[in-house]
Amino acid sequence: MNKGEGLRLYRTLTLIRRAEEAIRLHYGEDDMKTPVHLSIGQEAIPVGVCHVLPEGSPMFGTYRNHALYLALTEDTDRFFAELHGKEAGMGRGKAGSMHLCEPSRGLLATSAVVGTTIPLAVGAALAQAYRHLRQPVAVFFGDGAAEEGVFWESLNFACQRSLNLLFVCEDNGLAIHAPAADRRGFSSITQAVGGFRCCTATADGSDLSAIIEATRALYRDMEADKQPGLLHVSYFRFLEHVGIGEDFFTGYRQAPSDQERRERDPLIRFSSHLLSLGYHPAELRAIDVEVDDQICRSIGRARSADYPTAEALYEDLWV
Amino acid sequence: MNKGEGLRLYRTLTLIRRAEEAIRLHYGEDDMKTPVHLSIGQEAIPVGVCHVLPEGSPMFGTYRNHALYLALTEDTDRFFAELHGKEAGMGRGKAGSMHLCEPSRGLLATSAVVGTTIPLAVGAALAQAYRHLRQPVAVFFGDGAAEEGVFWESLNFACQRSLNLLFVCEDNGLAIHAPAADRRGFSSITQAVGGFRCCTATADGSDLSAIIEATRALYRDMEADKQPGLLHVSYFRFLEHVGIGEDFFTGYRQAPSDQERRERDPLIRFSSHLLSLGYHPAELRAIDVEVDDQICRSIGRARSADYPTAEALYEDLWV
Amino acid sequence: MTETMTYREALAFAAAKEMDADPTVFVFGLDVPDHKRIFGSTKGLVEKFGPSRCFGTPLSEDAMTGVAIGAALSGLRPVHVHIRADFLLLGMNQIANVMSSLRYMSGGALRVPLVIRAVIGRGWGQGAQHSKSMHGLFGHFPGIKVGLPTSPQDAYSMLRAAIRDDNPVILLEHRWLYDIEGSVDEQYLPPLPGPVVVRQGTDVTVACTSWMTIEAMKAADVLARHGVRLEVIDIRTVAPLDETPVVSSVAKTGRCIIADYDWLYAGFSAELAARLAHHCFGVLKKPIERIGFAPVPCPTTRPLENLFYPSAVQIIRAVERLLDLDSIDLSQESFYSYEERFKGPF
Amino acid sequence: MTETMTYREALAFAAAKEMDADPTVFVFGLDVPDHKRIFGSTKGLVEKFGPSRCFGTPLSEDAMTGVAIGAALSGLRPVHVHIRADFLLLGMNQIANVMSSLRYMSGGALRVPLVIRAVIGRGWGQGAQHSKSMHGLFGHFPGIKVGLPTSPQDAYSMLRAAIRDDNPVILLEHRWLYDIEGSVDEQYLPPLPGPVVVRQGTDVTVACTSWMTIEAMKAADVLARHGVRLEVIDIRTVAPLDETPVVSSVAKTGRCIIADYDWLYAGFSAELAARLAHHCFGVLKKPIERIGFAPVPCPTTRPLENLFYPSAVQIIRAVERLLDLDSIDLSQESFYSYEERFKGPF
Ligand SMILES: Cc1ncc(C[n+]2csc(CCOP(=O)(O)OP(=O)(O)O)c2C)c(N)n1
Ligand SMILES: Cc1ncc(C[n+]2csc(CCOP(=O)(O)OP(=O)(O)O)c2C)c(N)n1
Ligand SMILES: [Mg+2]
Ligand SMILES: [Mg+2]
Repeated sequence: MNKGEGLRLYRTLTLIRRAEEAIRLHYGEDDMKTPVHLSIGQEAIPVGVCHVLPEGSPMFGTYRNHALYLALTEDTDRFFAELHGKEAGMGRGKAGSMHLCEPSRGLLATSAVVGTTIPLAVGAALAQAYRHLRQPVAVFFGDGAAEEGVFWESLNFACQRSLNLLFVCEDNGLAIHAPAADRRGFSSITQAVGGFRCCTATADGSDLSAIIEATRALYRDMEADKQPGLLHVSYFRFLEHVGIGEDFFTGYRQAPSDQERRERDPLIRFSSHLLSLGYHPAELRAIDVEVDDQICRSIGRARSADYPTAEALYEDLWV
Repeated sequence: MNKGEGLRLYRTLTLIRRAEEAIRLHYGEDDMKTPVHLSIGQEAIPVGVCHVLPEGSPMFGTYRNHALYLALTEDTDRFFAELHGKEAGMGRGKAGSMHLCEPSRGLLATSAVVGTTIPLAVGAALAQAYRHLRQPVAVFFGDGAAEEGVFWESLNFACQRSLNLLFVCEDNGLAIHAPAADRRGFSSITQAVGGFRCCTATADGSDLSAIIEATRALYRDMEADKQPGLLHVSYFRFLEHVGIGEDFFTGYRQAPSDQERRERDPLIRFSSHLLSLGYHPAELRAIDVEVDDQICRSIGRARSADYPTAEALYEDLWV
Repeated sequence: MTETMTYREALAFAAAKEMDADPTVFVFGLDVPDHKRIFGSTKGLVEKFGPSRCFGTPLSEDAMTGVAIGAALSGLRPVHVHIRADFLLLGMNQIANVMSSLRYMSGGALRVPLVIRAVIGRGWGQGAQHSKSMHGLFGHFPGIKVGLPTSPQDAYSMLRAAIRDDNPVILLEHRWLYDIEGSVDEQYLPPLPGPVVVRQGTDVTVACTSWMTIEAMKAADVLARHGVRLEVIDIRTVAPLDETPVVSSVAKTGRCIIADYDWLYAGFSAELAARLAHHCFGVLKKPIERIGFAPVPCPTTRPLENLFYPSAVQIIRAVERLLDLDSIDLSQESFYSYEERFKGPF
Repeated sequence: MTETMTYREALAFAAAKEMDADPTVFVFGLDVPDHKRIFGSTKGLVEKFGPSRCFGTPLSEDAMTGVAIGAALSGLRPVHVHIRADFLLLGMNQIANVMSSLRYMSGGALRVPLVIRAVIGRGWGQGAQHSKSMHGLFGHFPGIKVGLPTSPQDAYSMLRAAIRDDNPVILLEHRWLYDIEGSVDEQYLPPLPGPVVVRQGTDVTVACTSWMTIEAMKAADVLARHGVRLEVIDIRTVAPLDETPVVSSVAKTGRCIIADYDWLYAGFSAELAARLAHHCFGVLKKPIERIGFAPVPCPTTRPLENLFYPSAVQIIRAVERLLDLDSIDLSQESFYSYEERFKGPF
């Protein structure tokens, strides 16, 4: 990682975090009428994976897609416009938070129904093979999605056809409020897929450098074996499943200690890492300021932007 | 296996085989208007498994269910009446070959849609646990069914809840005409499920004794571990996927040599085994004659039985 | 024994009553036992009946639907709960190929006493994948009963009736109804009920499902002040459908609006319209009007979502057409808009 | 360039033509490349275009539907084939939650040029799980086009139009049509076509889908000998539905039968009946008659299966009711019964 790279990564992580903190700040004003599944704690996963894979690689995600969307686009204008339901949003206000996409940046689809973009990614990888291209495809999904049959069907097909596809399992140990043990007939996801012809790797989702390293190594294995890969990344979901609040008080899980908070926060981890490498605090602070400024302007634009007109209701159904 | 047991098993195997040979003989007359997926080559699997599991254990199967139905019921009357579409059939002529069931003998459901009875069996096993009973449940399915997502969802749930459920994968290496290699992203089904908390065993489907032994051992493991089990049994499908003919001439697979035919035929294998144990050929021949007689009478009854009347069309929809 | 309670409380109360009365009844599904309790509708069950009779599942809708069927075949009475009806699309094979037909295919040997509960209706800009209703679609397959309770009493009685029914029943509950309060007579235990006239009138019959009944009542209030008397009928059980109460009403009014909470195309509104057009032939003074979702996926943004969903205003406009009235000034009226009351995030 | 060929040949021919013209077109699905070739309808494709453009899959309908969508999003034009429409129920989440809505949800950024072909119709006593049609059900979800080609020319032109269409299209092909021969003009390449009058008449309009068109033509032949002139309309594309040709016909005849190949309840017949009752109000001399499957799962046995499926006889009886005719003696007529021609096992 050279200096420019480090700062770029820091900027992306920060952009995601501050964008979501901005959502938390303003959500109560009820201008963002869309259910938000915040990424706080999970940001490093898409940032790391997208850093490793070639630019423009087709990507797929879930409703918990803010980090992925911003990692790929860094475009807070269309992001906030969409959350505000405005014509200038990436989906003209028809997508909302759960269906962000940006095909021009490789983000082909995200979905509010758990697991449903996994086979779409397989289809995109098949399209690569069909065209004799070897651009990798990545699909991000939660640990709960690995319980859906479609995950296994997709895994099987991708392995059978040796597709160039990276499955990224973002494991927060929760499906809404249900802990892993209540949902799994296996002890770990990498072990469960162990019988399939795919490469696997694991990483700590709080550690951007570790994610980058694991992705690199896995991608090398995939290239060597000409088989798909599964990257399993565990992370800590700081907030409630959907919405802007913490929910430790509800009792289904323990609040982390202050030390745990620091250890599981990918932004704190990565900035400490940069500082330990000799980056100057002022460099980082400059990025923070610049990012906040960008977000602030985007929110302002989103607020004053127009809603789609009534005719838009019937548009975009057919090509 | 005592003498009586041996003869009973021989009788059941023979009953299945001769019933299906009778179907082959008469099918061209077009009185059995239902698609038949014959069991020839596969008979020993349900016979062996049902022999080991306690009588009345809930069972589920597929459209390739003749062997399972007859192993559990030995009732050729209702069987042939159903194939002939008669009121006296087990489903009043509404089931046909693909939906045979006989709840009074434990056979709860079979289905023409691949994989669909697997979760039903999980539900039956859950019902056992719910009632604090430990009667095992068994579900028979083809190797192709293991590609359906519902198999993986069912396996996961059964393992997570430690249900007393035996998955029996009847592996003929084919899904209609598609070979396993074209469908599998893994090298063996037992290996693919290896990451789940279930016991596994394999057996040669042509060898009834081996199936019984493997089922016994697996069931002991299941009892010890209090986890589900998967029995993988490979067998040779002698006939076309659906229908009464051989289809080696179509070229998608090789015809077996005479020696292979003998080795892969569970009835030949088992009768040789009995003879080698000192059973007398005449004993077996007597069973053959008696069984043929039973089948002949059942077919006669089925032919002369009444079709359901027009009112029956609207019956059996609601309780 | 009549108590005032909300719709969500009535659902939880009904389940508890049946679980009390019959040890084979259990309630399960994703998130059923968590602290949110499916918007409160399974509250108290896990405390009272324990985790063996009220439990969550992995994310596996296809298999879990099959599990419910297998348990029902084994003599239990499962209630399978979904926080969104859209997720039932993952279980459609089990619903339409298996659950609906097992009894028929077995010549009556099998029975599948199974209830599927699913939430429909608007949330906080849920969008295209969290807004389907599909009651007509489920009713399309013979062998499935489909109900949409509107009042707390219906929620209570219909859930109890569904659990006692020996056939598979799907109940769809509109989320905005959950807050509605009403009196519930806990002794009132009819089988799944047919259409009910919830407001008598003489001018136009409005046949409604679910939340549209509330919208129609609102429209009726407004129109009453303009001298128009709507007869409002809540269909409640859409399959099997008994259209005779609507036919009788139309015989009186000669005019009919069907206000359904779904797309029109081959939805429940189409079935009812086809039947009424047949049975009320010669009696209808004007063609039947159908009101439902706009024929597009549901958009998330406020203004488009408001246009997507059917409302009292649309009913009023249709009444004006049917009665050749001038357009009523509605600018001073206040209509249901959970914009104000209903807040995010889900 | 007009050639005589069967419906199955027309399907294979159309696919080959599109694959020739456009390298992004591929055909896949269970059993697509085996020696039976989906009743012959994919014949020659694997030989001509190789296994990368014509291939089988594992048994994984849910994922394979998603794979087709993902490939379509990536600029390919997949044709996903199913030997039975019932199996599409396993892919309903992808079809109804994803395929139908991706374009809309993305504000027009995405397109899903995908064709799903599935076989419907009677085989050799297939029973409840191999007999569904569901065209109305697919049409229920905005964003999906649904067609049912009847003639070899339609099979050819509609498959080509579907492949060229930039929207998702589901084509349902009745198996008994596969043997039908007709002339096919390979240059005739309109977009997905609307309803067509296949026989002109003055007395009763019969609007049909798929195989029911054949039954209606048979009924028309019989009735012509009794002085009754049926106008037979083949709907072909049921969604989006253009009902105007039927409306025009009914304006002339004043009487209408809808003969659909599906259950009535909230099926296509309900939608068309609802629309016609609206648009032909005052023009209809009698209520619209609907004909379709009996409202039960499909039984396998001969006599009940014959009662389950709609037929020319039912159309004739409905015509008698509409025209107040005495019952025609049909004992000397011979009707379609593939009992004689169509043999098992599948
Ligand atoms: C098919 C489906 N079932 C249920 C839901 C409701 N639901 C939304 S998110 C979620 C939990 C998913 O958990 P996971 O995949 O681990 O993702 P996470 O939210 O933890 O990122 C559930 C059950 C859904 N959206 N889709
Ligand atoms: C869900 C589904 N997809 C496709 C089919 C068509 N089909 C019938 S049998 C079969 C092959 C199944 O193979 P396997 O499970 O190995 O069982 P076998 O016939 O070999 O016993 C297929 C594809 C079906 N019946 N159901
Ligand atoms: Mg999770
Ligand atoms: Mg097989």
